[in-house]
Amino acid sequence: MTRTAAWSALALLVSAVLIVATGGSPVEAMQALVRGSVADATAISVTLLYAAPLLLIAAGACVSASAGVFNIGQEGQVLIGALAGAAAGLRLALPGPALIAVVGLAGALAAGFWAWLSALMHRLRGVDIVVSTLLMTFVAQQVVAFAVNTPWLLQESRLGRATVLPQTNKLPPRALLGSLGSYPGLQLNAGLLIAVAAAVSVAVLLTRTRWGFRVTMLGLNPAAAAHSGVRVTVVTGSALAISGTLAGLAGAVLLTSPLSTNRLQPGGTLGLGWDGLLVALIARNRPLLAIPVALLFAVLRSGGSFLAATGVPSYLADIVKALLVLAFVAPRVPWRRLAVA
Amino acid sequence: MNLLDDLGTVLSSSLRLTAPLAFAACGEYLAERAGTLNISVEAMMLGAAFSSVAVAGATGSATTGLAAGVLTGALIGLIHGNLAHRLTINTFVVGLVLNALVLGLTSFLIAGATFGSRPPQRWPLLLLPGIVLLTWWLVERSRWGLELRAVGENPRAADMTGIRVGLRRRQALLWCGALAGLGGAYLAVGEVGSFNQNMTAGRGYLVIAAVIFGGWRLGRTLVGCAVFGLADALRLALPALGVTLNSQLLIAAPYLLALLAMVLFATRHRRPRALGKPFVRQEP
Amino acid sequence: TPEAPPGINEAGTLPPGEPDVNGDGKVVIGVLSPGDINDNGYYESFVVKAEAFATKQGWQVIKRGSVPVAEALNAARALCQQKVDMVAIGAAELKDAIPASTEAVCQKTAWYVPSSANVAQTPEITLSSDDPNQSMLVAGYAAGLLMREKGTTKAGFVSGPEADFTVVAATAFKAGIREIIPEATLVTTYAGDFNDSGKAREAANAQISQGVGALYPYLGGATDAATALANEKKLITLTPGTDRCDSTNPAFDVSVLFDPGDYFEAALTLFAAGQLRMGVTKVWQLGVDPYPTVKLCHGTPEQNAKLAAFIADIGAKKIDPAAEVKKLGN
Amino acid sequence: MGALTLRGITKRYGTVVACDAVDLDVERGEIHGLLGENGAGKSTLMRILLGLETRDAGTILRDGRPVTAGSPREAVALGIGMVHQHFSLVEPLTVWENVILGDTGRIRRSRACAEIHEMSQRYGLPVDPLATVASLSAGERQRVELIKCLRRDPAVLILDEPTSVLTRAESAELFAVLRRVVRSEGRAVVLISHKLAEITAATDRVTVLRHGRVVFRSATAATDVAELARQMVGREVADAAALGLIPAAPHVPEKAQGDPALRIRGLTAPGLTGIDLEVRPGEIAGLYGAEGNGQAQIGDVLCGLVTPDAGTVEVGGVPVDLRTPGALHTAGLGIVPEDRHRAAVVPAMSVAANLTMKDLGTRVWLDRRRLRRRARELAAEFGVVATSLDAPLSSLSGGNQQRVVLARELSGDPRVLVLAQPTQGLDVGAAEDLHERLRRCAHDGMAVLLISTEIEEVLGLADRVLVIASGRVAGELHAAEATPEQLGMLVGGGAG
Ligand SMILES: Nc1ncnc2c1ncn2[C@@H]1O[C@H](COP(=O)(O)OP(=O)(O)OP(=O)(O)O)[C@@H](O)[C@H]1O
Ligand SMILES: Nc1ncnc2c1ncn2[C@@H]1O[C@H](COP(=O)(O)OP(=O)(O)OP(=O)(O)O)[C@@H](O)[C@H]1O
Ligand SMILES: [Mg+2]
Ligand SMILES: [Mg+2]
Repeated sequence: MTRTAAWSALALLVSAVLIVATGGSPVEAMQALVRGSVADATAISVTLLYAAPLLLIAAGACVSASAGVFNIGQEGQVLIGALAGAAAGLRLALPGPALIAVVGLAGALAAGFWAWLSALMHRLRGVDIVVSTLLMTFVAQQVVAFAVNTPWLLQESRLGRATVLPQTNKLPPRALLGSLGSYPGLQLNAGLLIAVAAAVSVAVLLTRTRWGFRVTMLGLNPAAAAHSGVRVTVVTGSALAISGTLAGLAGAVLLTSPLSTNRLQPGGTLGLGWDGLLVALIARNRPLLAIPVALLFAVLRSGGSFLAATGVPSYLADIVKALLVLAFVAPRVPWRRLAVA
Repeated sequence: MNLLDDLGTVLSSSLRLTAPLAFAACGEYLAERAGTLNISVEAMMLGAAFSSVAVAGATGSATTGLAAGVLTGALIGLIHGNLAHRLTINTFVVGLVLNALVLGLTSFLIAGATFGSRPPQRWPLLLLPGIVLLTWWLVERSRWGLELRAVGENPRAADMTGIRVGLRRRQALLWCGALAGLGGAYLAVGEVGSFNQNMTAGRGYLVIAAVIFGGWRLGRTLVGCAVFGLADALRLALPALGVTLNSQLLIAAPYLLALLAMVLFATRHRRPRALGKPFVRQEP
Repeated sequence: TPEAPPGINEAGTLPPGEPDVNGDGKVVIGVLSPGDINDNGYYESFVVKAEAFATKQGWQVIKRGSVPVAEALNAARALCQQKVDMVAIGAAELKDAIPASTEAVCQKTAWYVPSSANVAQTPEITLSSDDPNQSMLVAGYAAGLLMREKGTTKAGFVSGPEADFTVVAATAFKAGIREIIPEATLVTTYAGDFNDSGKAREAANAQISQGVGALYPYLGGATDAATALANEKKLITLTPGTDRCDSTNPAFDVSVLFDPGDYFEAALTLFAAGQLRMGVTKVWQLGVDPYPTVKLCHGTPEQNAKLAAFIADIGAKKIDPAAEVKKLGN
Repeated sequence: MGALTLRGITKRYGTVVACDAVDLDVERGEIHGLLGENGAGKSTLMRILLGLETRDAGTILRDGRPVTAGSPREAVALGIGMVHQHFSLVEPLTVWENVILGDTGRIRRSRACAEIHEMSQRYGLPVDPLATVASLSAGERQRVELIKCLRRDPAVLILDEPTSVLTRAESAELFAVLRRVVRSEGRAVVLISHKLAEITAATDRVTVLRHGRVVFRSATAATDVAELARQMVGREVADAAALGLIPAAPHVPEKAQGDPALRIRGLTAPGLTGIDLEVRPGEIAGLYGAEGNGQAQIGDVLCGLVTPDAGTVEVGGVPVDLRTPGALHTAGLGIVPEDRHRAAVVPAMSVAANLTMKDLGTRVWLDRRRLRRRARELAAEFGVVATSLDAPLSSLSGGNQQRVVLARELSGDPRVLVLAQPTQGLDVGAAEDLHERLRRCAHDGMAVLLISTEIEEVLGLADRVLVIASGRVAGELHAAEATPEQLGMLVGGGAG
């Protein structure tokens, strides 16, 4: 604990030096970080809205990592989820609740399938999963770019002679996730509830069920798992698919959340896929621990975003964020270990 | 224009697009042979691109700029190495954070400075064959390389034998940083002559793809770089030659190619067994 | 106080207390830009002009660059919480921020939105729009003048992603060249990224090897790198939006001015005078308003005259740019 | 002055005292046997010496000077070398590369090869320096380990259970080498083994540990197997097979009846050609052969790790689909594989999880109370010594890990039980216990297949002995008629 404090203090000190160097005031910056993330109902809402997709992604990453398949393609899976969600939300003429469900489902299934492709390549040709999920992210980015640049696919409609942007139309309001409370008051978005439910379910799944036991066994010793009757390919594939599914769901949640612009845009994931993976890694693949870590990341995001709005260069906000993340990971190591290796 | 000229244009363009990748790929290859799947290579290239332009602008010497780039890359490698192989923070966490940090820092720092552009300096290209050979020699023939390979394949055995696993991996990252730095600096000082925000634009990830494409063999890794460079050169030259293709498909081409190569050859490739796995001394 | 320029629709509402719309005794302008505000080009210009003007007035400017489009709304709300009197958006990509203008946090703010893409007018915002067909057609016309003199019929256009607005720009540019050289051809390459200088240069290089005599780097951060290459080959070069006739490294032959900073400065002038109305659209007309326009950096008097005449014809509606583009652009 | 002197070495893991004020003296020119029951602290003591573990108290003297190795590299500098069974060769590298790993200076392949060649000659350890380690058999790997270790010229050479994967002949060779090393080169050797016969044959002095304490010290000549066994486990051990002695009176075969419980027909896989064998309920069949003749492959097939190219396996008369994971287990086959770290346990999971991982029940939810209870029962029944059932399995001593596997496999009441080198790493007490258990199982109608490279074990337990050579069954003998000589002939590929 004291070490966390020490590292964080160091991170903040470095940040402060940078802020002073640009003529800003570290105290005000700190206040802005707090104000934008936890100071009032609005800020807390924004934080919680960020936390939802982060937690979903992290919960998924916990599943695959437990099975010993390291999925680092969440960024692409989130995009694919958002793509499928947007397609469903824009193309289907369903009543509100059904449409919401279909958007989520489409996102989840599409991304689950996308992730499963990596498992398939692994099964058939022994393609390394870390690497294929990474590469698939870049493919996903271009798939989305294609979809939002192609008028007969999902590009926004042309009104008059104005030019159109590479993005989809806004989803109809009936496709959007409901919230308890509304802006600027405290807003409890359904996405957060889904995310917490997902994290808890994953925790229960991994620790309390036979399937979870097998996943864990597979992750720790595949040969022993196969020997005791675990169908390695099936479990690997399903773990990867679940992880993709949750990332895709995160994409759909993000798409339909009040936080976002409710349309698919190439950079629309805001890098949450990478951050979600970081959350899981920092939580050491424990889904319940991922809840506070996701909240922490959400605080850094909302605070950082607000900090940028005070005129501190947004890159500085990114730097502060990165330094704080390092500060939170670093202290897990006992000093003793620094001597060896 | 005749066909031969067009071919020449595409080939020279692909050489220029390949060179930064090739420099960095030599480094990434070495780091991966030692067991680090280093995703901060993007940060190394970008950081080096920035500092090389800054220093070249300040001193007026491209050589000094290149040197600064190499040092910056190495510094990032040093940081990565110490965080991942001393503090044993997960190497992906380190990589992701460093990428974000360097992108933030360079974007932030150019805000205060204008470097202007200088004429490109292509001579560092001549270093490439030497560096490839040196990397090959280091990995395959030197004692250091033998130890690196041992560390990448079986760190526990290496440790028992008295090799300092963490140290070797840190050194590998240092080399990787220096070469990725050279790649980034070459891109900025050698090709473009100026720096702009996020100018490496994902080349680091392409480098990782190249090492995978190459199945952890140096020669094939370089072939991978060349293939990616050629794909980009074609993409950029085809419109001028009067051919248009879907641009998204072309941008995704290197990644699709890497995936395809893996699907075709993965079963024959053997990645270093301890790749991406942290080493902490514990139970035998 | 300056006259309201023509083109402003008088029907809008005037925010009370302008320029101190929120009545806190000081004037704060909040600027959101989707691009890098140090790009040495389009996005930077928007911020720089605003800052220069505000400083003269003793106002404060809060600027935020590289706002991800998906975060537009959130960023605007955060800006409003900083008690700004005006929210200004750098480009239409951030149009999703506009709904914040109806929310309580942003109640006491004026809104400025430049728009060439489809942004709907609402009572809370003032829109400023121009027609890219006009400026790009004239850009092509100017390039055509120089190309004819140089005896070349082939031009190159390098841009970032292949998006609607870049395609529109390329088409109008081509049409403009053909006003002078009917048989002219334009090579268009989309490098994929406005800021990847390495790729932009290779794209330009391939065009150069195919013998283009003029190069339009319609880019962001990669503009200078591509232009520098064109300078080496002594090609005709054009600026993407700002006036850089004074620049020598790299050097430009034509400044195509559709500088968002200029439009914004005009709006800020009105704002300072308490005359900037919400709920209206200011349409900037080439040949009528000072911007957009096109300048030859080293034009001969004869060339300058021809260009001026063309611009004036567009201003006088003797030439319909849209029709010209349709006719000549493909 | 001893080459190596330990004084008061103490190491605690939580409440467990792995080493409790251990004193040990190893002289130049002697082979010193270190004995002790499972979990007595032998491995821990050696790990401390090598700098792989820190000690809580005590001093280490090398030639009278106090020293501390902080890492294996420092241990090497102090003249302490260890031959490990696992983990210390890099498989994708060649023999010569492995041997020179950890040296300094320029790489000289021809010189390294020559040196290896020369050492091979001197110590009688033939290896091909250009071969890739991955392609070597266990025995060959051990030779490489030895060469690598001896090349560093250690004053003290430590071997932790070095013969567990070696054949009798290979073991004999090893001891001959050690003898030479000690006599003519004046080194000191510490030999850890559970095979008492080996200890009495090969060592000069012995030290016995029990519960982390030194309980007995003697010149080897002044003691005997029975005494050592008693000192180790604290009671009499009567089982001659467990003691590594060939029983004087041949084992009386039980009556095997009925249809075979296990029937293997024409099993062909890499390293195996057309294996046919049957085991009936109530009998213990021994499968004997030298290391590297296909036993490991049979184990792999019966573990479900390798799908055979041809052939069938029937359990209880029903053919088993070997492609389905766990099918053999479901069909009622329990197996204790040879390489437990690879396939039998998950070291990072808890002891309890490892004890119950094949018996999770059929419902979606785990009945955690039942599993815990079951684990507690099994641990008690098989005498698994662990700090806690929740501790990771990797914190158990080698022998206790083996007990966990045994307990789990027997707990399923299998119709057929296959054991590969089951007593490897078990102390004599535990080995005796295991043998007793196997006899009881067979008596109760279980079919037992015992795969072993140890002639004493096979002859002491099996009713029928099958000999495997070069991947084929080379012959079959009744235990009553089998002699070591006959078996040896069959192993050598002699008359069937
Ligand atoms: N890392 C650890 N954490 C907790 N306990 C440990 C750890 N390592 C060893 N122990 C305990 O220390 C004791 C001694 O273990 P050690 O491995 O030295 O036994 P051993 O004499 O080598 O036994 P065996 O003959 O079974 O190999 C055992 O009770 C073991 O459980
Ligand atoms: N498979 C290999 N791995 C590593 N190095 C090799 C390999 N094959 C050849 N070499 C290198 O090629 C060179 C020639 O090898 P060679 O085995 O003939 O002995 P050498 O190193 O020249 O020994 P000396 O110095 O005694 O002449 C050496 O530098 C050696 O390191
Ligand atoms: Mg005010
Ligand atoms: Mg032991």
